[in-house]
Amino acid sequence: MAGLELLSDQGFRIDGRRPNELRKIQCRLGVFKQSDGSAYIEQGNTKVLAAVYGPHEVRGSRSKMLHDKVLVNCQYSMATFSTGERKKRPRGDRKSTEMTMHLKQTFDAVILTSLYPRSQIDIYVEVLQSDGGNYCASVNAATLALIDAGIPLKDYVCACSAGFVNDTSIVDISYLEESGGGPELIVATLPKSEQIVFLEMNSRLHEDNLSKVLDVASKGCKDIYEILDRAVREHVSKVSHSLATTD
Amino acid sequence: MTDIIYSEAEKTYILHGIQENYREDGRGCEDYRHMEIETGVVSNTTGSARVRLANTDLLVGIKAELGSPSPDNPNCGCIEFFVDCSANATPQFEGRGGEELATEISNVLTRAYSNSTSLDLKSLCIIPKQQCWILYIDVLFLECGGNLFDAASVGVKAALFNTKIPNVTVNQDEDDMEIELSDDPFDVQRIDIKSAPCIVTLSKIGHHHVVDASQKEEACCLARLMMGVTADSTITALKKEGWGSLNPESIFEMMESGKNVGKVLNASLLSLLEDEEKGSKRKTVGFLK
Amino acid sequence: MPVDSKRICGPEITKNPYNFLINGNEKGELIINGKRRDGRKPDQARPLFLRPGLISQAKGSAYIEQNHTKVICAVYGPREVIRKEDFSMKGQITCEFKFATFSCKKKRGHQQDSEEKDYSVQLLEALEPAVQLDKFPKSQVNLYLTVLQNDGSALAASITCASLALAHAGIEMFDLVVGSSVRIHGNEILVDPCEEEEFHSNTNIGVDEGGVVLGLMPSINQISALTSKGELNFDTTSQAVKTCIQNCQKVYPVLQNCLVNSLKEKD
Amino acid sequence: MATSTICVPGQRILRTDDDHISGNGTYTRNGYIYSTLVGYVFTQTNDDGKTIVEVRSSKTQNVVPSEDDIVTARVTNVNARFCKCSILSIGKTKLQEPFRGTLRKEDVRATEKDKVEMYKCFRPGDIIAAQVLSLGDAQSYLLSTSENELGVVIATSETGGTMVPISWCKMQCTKTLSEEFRKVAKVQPQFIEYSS
Repeated sequence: MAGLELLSDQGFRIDGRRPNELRKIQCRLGVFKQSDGSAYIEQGNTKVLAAVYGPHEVRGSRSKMLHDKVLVNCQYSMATFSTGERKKRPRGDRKSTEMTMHLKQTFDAVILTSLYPRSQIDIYVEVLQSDGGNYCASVNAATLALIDAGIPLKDYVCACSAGFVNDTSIVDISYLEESGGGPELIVATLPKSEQIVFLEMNSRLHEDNLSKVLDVASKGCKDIYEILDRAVREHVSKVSHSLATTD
Repeated sequence: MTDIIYSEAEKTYILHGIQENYREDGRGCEDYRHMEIETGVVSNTTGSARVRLANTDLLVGIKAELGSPSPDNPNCGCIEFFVDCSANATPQFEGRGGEELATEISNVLTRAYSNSTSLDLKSLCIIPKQQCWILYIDVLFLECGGNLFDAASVGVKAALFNTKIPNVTVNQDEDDMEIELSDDPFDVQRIDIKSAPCIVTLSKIGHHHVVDASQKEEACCLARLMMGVTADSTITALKKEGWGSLNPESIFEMMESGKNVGKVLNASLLSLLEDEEKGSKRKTVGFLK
Repeated sequence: MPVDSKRICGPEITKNPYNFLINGNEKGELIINGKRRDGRKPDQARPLFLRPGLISQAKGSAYIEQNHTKVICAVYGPREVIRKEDFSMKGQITCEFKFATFSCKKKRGHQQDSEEKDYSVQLLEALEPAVQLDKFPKSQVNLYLTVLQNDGSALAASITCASLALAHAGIEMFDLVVGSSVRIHGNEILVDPCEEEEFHSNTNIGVDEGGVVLGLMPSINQISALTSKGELNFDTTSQAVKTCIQNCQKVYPVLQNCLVNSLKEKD
Repeated sequence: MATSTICVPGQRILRTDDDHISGNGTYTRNGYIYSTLVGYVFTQTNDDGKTIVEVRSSKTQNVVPSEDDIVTARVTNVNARFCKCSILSIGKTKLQEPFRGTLRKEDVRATEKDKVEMYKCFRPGDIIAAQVLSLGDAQSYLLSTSENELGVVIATSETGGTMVPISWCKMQCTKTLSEEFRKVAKVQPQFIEYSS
């Protein structure tokens, strides 16, 4: 490993986590009023806001309209101050475009698209602060926002990343661990049905270790699912409670 | 502005209310809506602030970077404004949809700060003609509920207050200069915001004018006057905006109330920021409230 | 930022020779013995030359000259809105303000920079209230302004020039718009500042240094544009606005005369 | 009645009262009639004895298509449902730049609308007289030819010869004598006056 020791001999990571420990996740649904659904998630120092609009009429050119299912439209953008070095543009660069595409593919797979033919659902993701795992946080935030908007989903989508250092798989890697050059595996799963909707791996990893890392990442997704699920239930009970009291 | 279409009846309702100094949400003509400010919300910036004014929501992040000063002004640092309207606010802002509004806001901010008294840019200079701090002030709109200009200026001022630029020591060799950055988080340079302006937007609705127009009121407004007002009630910028025109008397009236409102706004903002600083043990909540 | 790929650009980094002037940025006093450096009194505007209709292929055009500030404006339309996104049922005006590359001390780029874009918006806002937009629904009028030489007060001159061109084009207007600018320098208000008198944000220190630009529709007594720069006391600002209004009213008859004469000449 | 008074935009012409009405090129504000153009002031007395004040500019008037205007247009594109045209002049005024117009199948003629076949009514290149039905959408103005006086005025045959009308739905080439289908306009004398 170059310079930095990502995993100490005692088995702790740079930020003091154990290999299979997620960062602290805090989230909130219904941050904004104007959007149909919105959510905010903090995974350690990665902070993401997501807003969902729709389903509504297809905007812009009608040629985009799909006659048998809803058009899922995503936009991923990063605040110019979100990264360590200032970004020149919040979106439109290659990485953001790629991320936009990945988000679209992910949510195309989980939204019950056939329910809203000839319509459009917008998912806008805004990264306010980035410290690794941007895709994962974006997916998790967007899932919560979709739930807040009341859009029918097959299941939650939870995404989690994992790395592999010193023969140990580490889950939910931070920016520092991402930039170490080691392998990075990103997976988005449907936790209940244990299906994978998105899987990406960078850098080199021995075939034998793949399943180990994947297991760790899938486990991470399930853990995230527990947290998200709790947040959703809390939110719903709070909302229904306030509804009950206003009546 | 984000488009809202209202019926004539609705507009008349708002108009009549304003005539009676009673607005649709119960405010008087010179009252602001509820505002929440929190500083230091984004940890990897030099300074940041979040402002929520009713349902206008924005985040300001300031990043200080080292650069070379402009040749016109070799002894000063620079500030650069950048505004981004997130599509989170409204789908119209998707892609480049919010760009026009964003440029407009950043132009007004630049105008309000384009004088040598608002900020001490000299203090941002490290080596004259060679090195200086460039403050990138980035405003990110997350929700639009009217009066974006005022909210942005309040956010900028709060973020500047929060800005902590690491102290720099210059070691001079024969002809080589070396810059050393302090990594002690408390060995920092603060920015004096005492004379920084806030923008007050006065919207002319019917024969009267209001401050802090909501989105609905903005839809009824033909022309507005934006003023950069400092705590000493000097004016750092004026800009008439919108497709209507104003007669001279009403401009003077608007300037008068802008001056008064701006003074109060600046004073309460400063006291709020100082209070927050004192009780800085309070946990930052950000969007998790 | 789109890059200009059509032209061969000069070296990427060039320096403006004026930066090397020994007293480059300290220009000394603006007023000596109650006179400005070009010999004018503080409240004296420069002589004005106006001429409508010199660009023959345009629907309307106008040229304005205030000593060394020279602006030309062309008006086209009302024509169809090409871009679908710009569509609106009401009439529209577009403004494109450009400093000719050679017009200023500093070389200007071929593409609009942010200052020019800002001026375009200000011009548009100054003219929009004056034009009867409902007379050309679904269509737009395009204005192109080029500053041929900039010796201060370019925006004010452009406002006057543009309204003259619109009138020449026969676009129906509520009133002509007259532009005027002043420089505030301590207690003094300098009308129609030239380039060296103009306010620059970086060099001037202290309160009550700044500039005000105003657009007035004199006949119906409406202000269509008002911008200021620099930190000013409240009373100074109102005084400056009043001075601008007075100055606009002085220029207004000149504008009217010029249009009347041009019509007479034609017949 | 013409006067030699010259007006410029924003110039107060006179007070409005019961006898004076503001006409073209003027507007009323706070009880006065103002001019909106550079031009001469004209006054006209209408039927009920009121005087209309107008300002007429010497320039060709700025016109944009508005409802019920008779326009001359060139057909640029024909398909089964509609044809696209570019509007060349409005009434007597020739446009400097064309406006886009659309003529839908159901607006071609007043009767038997469902039997209209676009290809038997118009061909690209035809010059038609049409009426503006509505301002239409972002793309174009909506035109109509559902009157006897409206329809194809000038057309060329497949071989390129000029054609003359032989019935309300047919034209004949002067060179080859071949017949082609068109929605022919029964051109009124006043239209001929226009083109001269």
